[in-house]
Amino acid sequence: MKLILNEEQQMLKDSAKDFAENRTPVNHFRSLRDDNDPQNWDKEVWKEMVELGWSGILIPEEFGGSDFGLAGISVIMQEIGKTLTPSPLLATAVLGASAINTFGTQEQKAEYLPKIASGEITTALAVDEESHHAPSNTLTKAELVGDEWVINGKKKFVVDGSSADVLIVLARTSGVKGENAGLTLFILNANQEGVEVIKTDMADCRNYANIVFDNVSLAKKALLGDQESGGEAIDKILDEGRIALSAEMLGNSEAAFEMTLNYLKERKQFGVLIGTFQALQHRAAEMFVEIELTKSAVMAAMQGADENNNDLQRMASLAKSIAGETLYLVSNESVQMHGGIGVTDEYDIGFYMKRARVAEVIFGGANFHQERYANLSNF
Amino acid sequence: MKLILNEEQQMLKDSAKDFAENRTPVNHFRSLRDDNDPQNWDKEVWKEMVELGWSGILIPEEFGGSDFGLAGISVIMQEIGKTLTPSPLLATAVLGASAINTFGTQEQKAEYLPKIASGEITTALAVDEESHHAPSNTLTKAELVGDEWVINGKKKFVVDGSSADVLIVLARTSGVKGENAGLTLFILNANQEGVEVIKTDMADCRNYANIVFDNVSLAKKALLGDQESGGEAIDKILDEGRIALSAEMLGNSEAAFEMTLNYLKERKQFGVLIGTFQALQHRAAEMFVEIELTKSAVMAAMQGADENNNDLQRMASLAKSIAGETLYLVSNESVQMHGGIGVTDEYDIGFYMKRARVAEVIFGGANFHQERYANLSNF
Amino acid sequence: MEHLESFRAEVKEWLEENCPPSMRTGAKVDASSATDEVWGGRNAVYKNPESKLWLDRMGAKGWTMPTVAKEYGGGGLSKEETKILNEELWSIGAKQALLSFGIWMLAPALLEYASEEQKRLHIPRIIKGEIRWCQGYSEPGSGSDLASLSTKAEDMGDHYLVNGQKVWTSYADQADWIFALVRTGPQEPKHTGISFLLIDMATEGVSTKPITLISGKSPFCETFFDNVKVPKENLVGEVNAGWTIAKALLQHERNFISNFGLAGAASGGGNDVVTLAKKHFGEEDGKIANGIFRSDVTTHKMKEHAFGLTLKRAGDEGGKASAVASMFKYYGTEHNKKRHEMMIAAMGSNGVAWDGDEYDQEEKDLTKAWLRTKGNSIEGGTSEVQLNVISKRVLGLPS
Amino acid sequence: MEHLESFRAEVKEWLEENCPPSMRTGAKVDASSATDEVWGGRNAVYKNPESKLWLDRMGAKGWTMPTVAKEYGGGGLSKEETKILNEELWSIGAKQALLSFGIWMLAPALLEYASEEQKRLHIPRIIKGEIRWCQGYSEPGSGSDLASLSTKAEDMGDHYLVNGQKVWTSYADQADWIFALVRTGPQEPKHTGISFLLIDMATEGVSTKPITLISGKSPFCETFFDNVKVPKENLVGEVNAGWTIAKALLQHERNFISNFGLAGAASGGGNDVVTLAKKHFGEEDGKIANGIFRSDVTTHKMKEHAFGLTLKRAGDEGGKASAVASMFKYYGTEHNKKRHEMMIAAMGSNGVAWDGDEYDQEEKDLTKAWLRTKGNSIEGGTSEVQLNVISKRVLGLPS
Repeated sequence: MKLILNEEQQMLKDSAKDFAENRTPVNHFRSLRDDNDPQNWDKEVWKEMVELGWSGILIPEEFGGSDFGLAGISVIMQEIGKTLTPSPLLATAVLGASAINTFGTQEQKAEYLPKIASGEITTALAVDEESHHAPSNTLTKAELVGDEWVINGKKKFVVDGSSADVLIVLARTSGVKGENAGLTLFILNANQEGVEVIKTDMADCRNYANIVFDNVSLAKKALLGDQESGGEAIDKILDEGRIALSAEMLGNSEAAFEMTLNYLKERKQFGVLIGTFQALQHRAAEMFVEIELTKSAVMAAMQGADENNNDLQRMASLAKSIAGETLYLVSNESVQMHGGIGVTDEYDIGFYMKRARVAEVIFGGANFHQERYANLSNF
Repeated sequence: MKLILNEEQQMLKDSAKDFAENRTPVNHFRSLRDDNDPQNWDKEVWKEMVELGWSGILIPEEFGGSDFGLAGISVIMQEIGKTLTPSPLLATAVLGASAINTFGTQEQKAEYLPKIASGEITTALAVDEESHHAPSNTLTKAELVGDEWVINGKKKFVVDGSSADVLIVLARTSGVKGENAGLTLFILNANQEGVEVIKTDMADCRNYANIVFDNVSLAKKALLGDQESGGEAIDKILDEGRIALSAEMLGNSEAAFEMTLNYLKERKQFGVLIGTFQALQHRAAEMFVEIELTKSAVMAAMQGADENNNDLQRMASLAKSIAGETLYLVSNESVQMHGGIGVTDEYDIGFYMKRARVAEVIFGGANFHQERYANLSNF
Repeated sequence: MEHLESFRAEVKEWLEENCPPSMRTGAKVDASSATDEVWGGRNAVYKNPESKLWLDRMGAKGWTMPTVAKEYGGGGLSKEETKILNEELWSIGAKQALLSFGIWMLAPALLEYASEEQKRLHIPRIIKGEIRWCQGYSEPGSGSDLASLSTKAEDMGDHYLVNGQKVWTSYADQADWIFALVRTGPQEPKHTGISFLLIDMATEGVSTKPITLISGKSPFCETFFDNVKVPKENLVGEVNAGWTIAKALLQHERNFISNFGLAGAASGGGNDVVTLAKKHFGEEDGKIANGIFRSDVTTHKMKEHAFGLTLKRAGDEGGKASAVASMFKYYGTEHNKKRHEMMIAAMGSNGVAWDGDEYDQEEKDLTKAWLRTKGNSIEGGTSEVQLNVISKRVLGLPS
Repeated sequence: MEHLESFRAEVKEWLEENCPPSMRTGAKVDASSATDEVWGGRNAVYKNPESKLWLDRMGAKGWTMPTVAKEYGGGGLSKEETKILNEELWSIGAKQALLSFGIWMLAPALLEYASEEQKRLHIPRIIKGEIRWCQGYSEPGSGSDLASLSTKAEDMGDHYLVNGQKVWTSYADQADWIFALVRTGPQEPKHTGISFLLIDMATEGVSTKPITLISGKSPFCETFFDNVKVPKENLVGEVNAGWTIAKALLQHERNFISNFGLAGAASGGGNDVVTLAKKHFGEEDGKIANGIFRSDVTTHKMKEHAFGLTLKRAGDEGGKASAVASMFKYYGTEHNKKRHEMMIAAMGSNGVAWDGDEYDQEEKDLTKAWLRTKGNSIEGGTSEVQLNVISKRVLGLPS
């Protein structure tokens, strides 16, 4: 495995960079926020992303995608992460596409994948039920009543949950809280009777929802993957999501760091540029090193995933944990180095801090992934 | 409780400071080391310490001591810690005196305490059997055979063990490894038949020994404290030792920091004093803060101990943990800031690093005390 | 001693008669969110009329600044008497009658630097809560280099003409007067061309605009001076000698902020990181169920313990050295930031909630409180400035 | 391709015939403690005669520096051929025939900067291991400011007269020649008055004294020059232009040291922190029994993993920028220090053993290895210097 981008990936990255810089600079995010956009992302922008082929990157060509792999979508996530570009890319093009393509029946693939690729639908993955990510703690129940599955429960913190047309839900068909066995995935339309989607406003102004399932009846074919195989499936889907999210977080770090470096080079105090202060120089150098380490971890995870590296779980946990810790460091240092204006809403740097903490929680924080990495490594 | 020294304590501190600076500067330690002194401390120096009354500080006046309390001995430990003054003070005047005075019978007190106060004997406390401090893991066995206790087992890492005349030993009279119940303390002469004292050379050139007990027969009166009460007793004795040791470690940190500050003020690189480099200034300021926090923790622990504060365990763990972490930081930073000469044997600063790591292990490291503090605090 | 005992009896009796029932709730004042705080001033609105009554009574006794001499409207109490007063207020759970930058900052400076006339004019109004003050120091671009300020006050013979802009003026939009640093000696070296000026904010040309922070609304404002005429008698101390007063005041502010680190820790309750961690991670054998987080919590709480002891030790030592204040400002604010980071981390997704009904108000408040702490290590002298001060003034490292 | 295949066959055959059995142990060379290392030189002692045989045979082929041209005694191999040679050496577990600062540092510099005559004289002797070299850069007091060196070489017409002192010269007491930086232009600015000089240590006036480190004995020496006469033809490059050569060499050294961080980690075995922690803290359900330590180990190992991937990525990118080298030097040495701290911490009292029979040799060695790592972040450019380089050259922060 080479830890460099191939030509295809480099082209995707360049194209995403160009799009983010020109079409969706941070002001795009700011204006959606200021307008209290109910969806938190712009339909026109999403349409353009779809036209660039981004929604189909994890989708095979026969279903209208380009099959460029996780590395392909991750480099895009990294670039749009730099400008905090709001879009349903993570939930739809990564989680939804990967889940359906990997675990769906031929029929399900034919039904959903072309619609994802064409931008006709967006999706969301409903996993968490507690304040901390823990798929095995799922309590949402799916019971077979006659010919139908009946789902009851409440999911929370569902990324892009309030705008999604189609939901993929992790539910318990047997076993008890804490067990991975007995979990099953279902796919359904968000407007299904009994589904109540409650949009929640989190600190980073991404789209999130809590979702209540009140006696939601589903046909048998709503099963995504085999019954009781959801524990393993969700792990695979989540790991792809974690890697793509890590790439986005890396982009967040890179952008915040660059803004801060620029500030150090232009802001004067006591008659000199503050970038001449050695204490700040060394802290900047340390951030640089951490970002370099993060780049390597993300790169290895995304390239490894596409080469079916059998170390996917550990690599995903490494990437998510390190990306989270680096972004924590960089977002804090960036605000501090900006001084007073760093804590004003008028200035963009604070957006990265808010995004940092919310992204940290999505699909497990550093704690979760350190524990997982340690277990997988026999520490 | 006031976190300042009273007049008596201040006088002891001044006297110790004077002694350390004039009688036992670091060169005294160095020359004992270079001479491979078999005892690692100087009898003449110890005699002078005894004459200053230091061996009797924890001993009541009726037995020839001054009863100045743990704070009294701790301020002395702090000062002699600054010059790494070698002496059996910790093992004898703190651990031995405290153990016998707190748990001994009237007869034992009358037998041992005057001899400790007068410098006639030194003592050592034999607890550890594994590489990590864990009194409850004691396996050394004491069985009652007829009228006598028979002891078998091996102790390791006994501070001042090779020079001690009298040993206090933690042994198991019932129960199994891991239990605090079933532990009992014994007091015996080091030259007792069956006792083999093996001196061990550790990195810091303090006196340590491993001690083998091979069918050592003891009269019933060799019990120190009640049978099976050793678990509780050892905790109290160790906590006093931990606090006094923390004071010594604080002294180590203070001295290493001062040497480093002086170096920053005199060493030139690139034509300027290295103390003008802001990165080093900030790191020095951070060390200063950590040392201040350590001073407070040690002060609160030692004054609290003398006021029978019911939080002794938690305070001892706080002091030992913070003193250890501060000394770790300061010893590392000090060597690094000295540059090349910092890693040469010719220069004193390396001594503090060696002492730091060994002191960290004695009576439990930061890990041990963090866990203990957390348990006591219901975290 | 007999005198003090009778004084205690007097206080008890007076409080019994004069402290209204609703002012004895024992509630702590939480400066960030309390809505029924009393700040006084011309435009004060009293949701609870008893709080106005309580202010008036305490103000009349001069007990909002008990140690200030009676001639300036103070309580004229000795230190020992003040201690007794505070103990008695505490024992009935009395609310603070008046929160005031006038009391905390301006009055002490006036007592030291102002003319007799100025003291007699301004201090009683501060003590009675009649005039609410704000502080005008920082300017856009001045940052840590406060003395680089450029708001100018030109000597026009019978008055100063003030032009410029201040930022970070807390509650400027609700204050009656502002004490401001202005440049009166544009040709002087930067520290010696500054004067300390008192300005009535009702004067024509003064305007304010609130600042929104990353945490949301804030008491901070921008304050603009557009050809504002200020009478010359409003100058405190000598012309061009304002920096000395400013430094004394800044020191005061620094001491004030350094207590942040422990404020919440001491108050306990639902916002303690241990409680939150047990709630959100669960408990096993009474321990926080997540081992890695428990380990982080432990080292954090031990540092907090040692820091608390250090504050106590500094008090016991009676030391008031500015360098020590720098240490407390630095460590207290950094610790407070860390404390909030740990609290929101303990709460998982509930720790990053912003709005709506799906999360508790307490949770949403904590998200904002966390963001607000980011300013602690910037305002009142950045952490970097404090480290500079420690390294140079305490450790004697060369410049 | 056909050529390469036949080359591989040739190599295989040659190795089969020429690599003595005892040189095929596959043992890794551990630079800190190995006793049967081969460093060559006039005074070399070969405990195992086969190691001399192996050196002579490899030297004769020029395969100790396979890519160097045959006219200088090298192997004259292409990159592809060299890769094959290394693979074949690896596959039979061949020991390194020669460890040499001549190979690692001097020869590359000579190839770039020396005269044809100098190359023909010195490089073959390096390749054959006939002359053992040491490096004379640092001086007492020069520290990070290497260019402040003051050992002077005066031009005496037919020779230079050298006076001064070097420190940190590795193995100077066993070396035959030294390549040294000397001051030839005392009036020049400090960087432009330096020359690069080759000195035979057998010359009268050269003496050495070993340096004891906090970790004990070391290969480092002080080297003294007392009126040492050095022929003028021993100057490499132009007079006063030695700094350019020095910088190229330093870069090389930095790259060399930055691999420290992973050296031990990759080698696995008994010195891995996880193994040590399980041994000394015990295991529960296959996990390190001490939760706090396990947590520390985990974050440390994850950083190590990411750092290893970063080294690999830099290789894949083919980047050799000096700034990246600074990053690796900085992080590699800091990580290695931390790794050793964790190992000795895992071992408790066994981690601080120094001498005697009560502790294993491996334990006592590790105590010393831990202390030795403290020099890693100082030698070859301190961590502070590396951070300066990163902040200025990579990040473009102003001076």
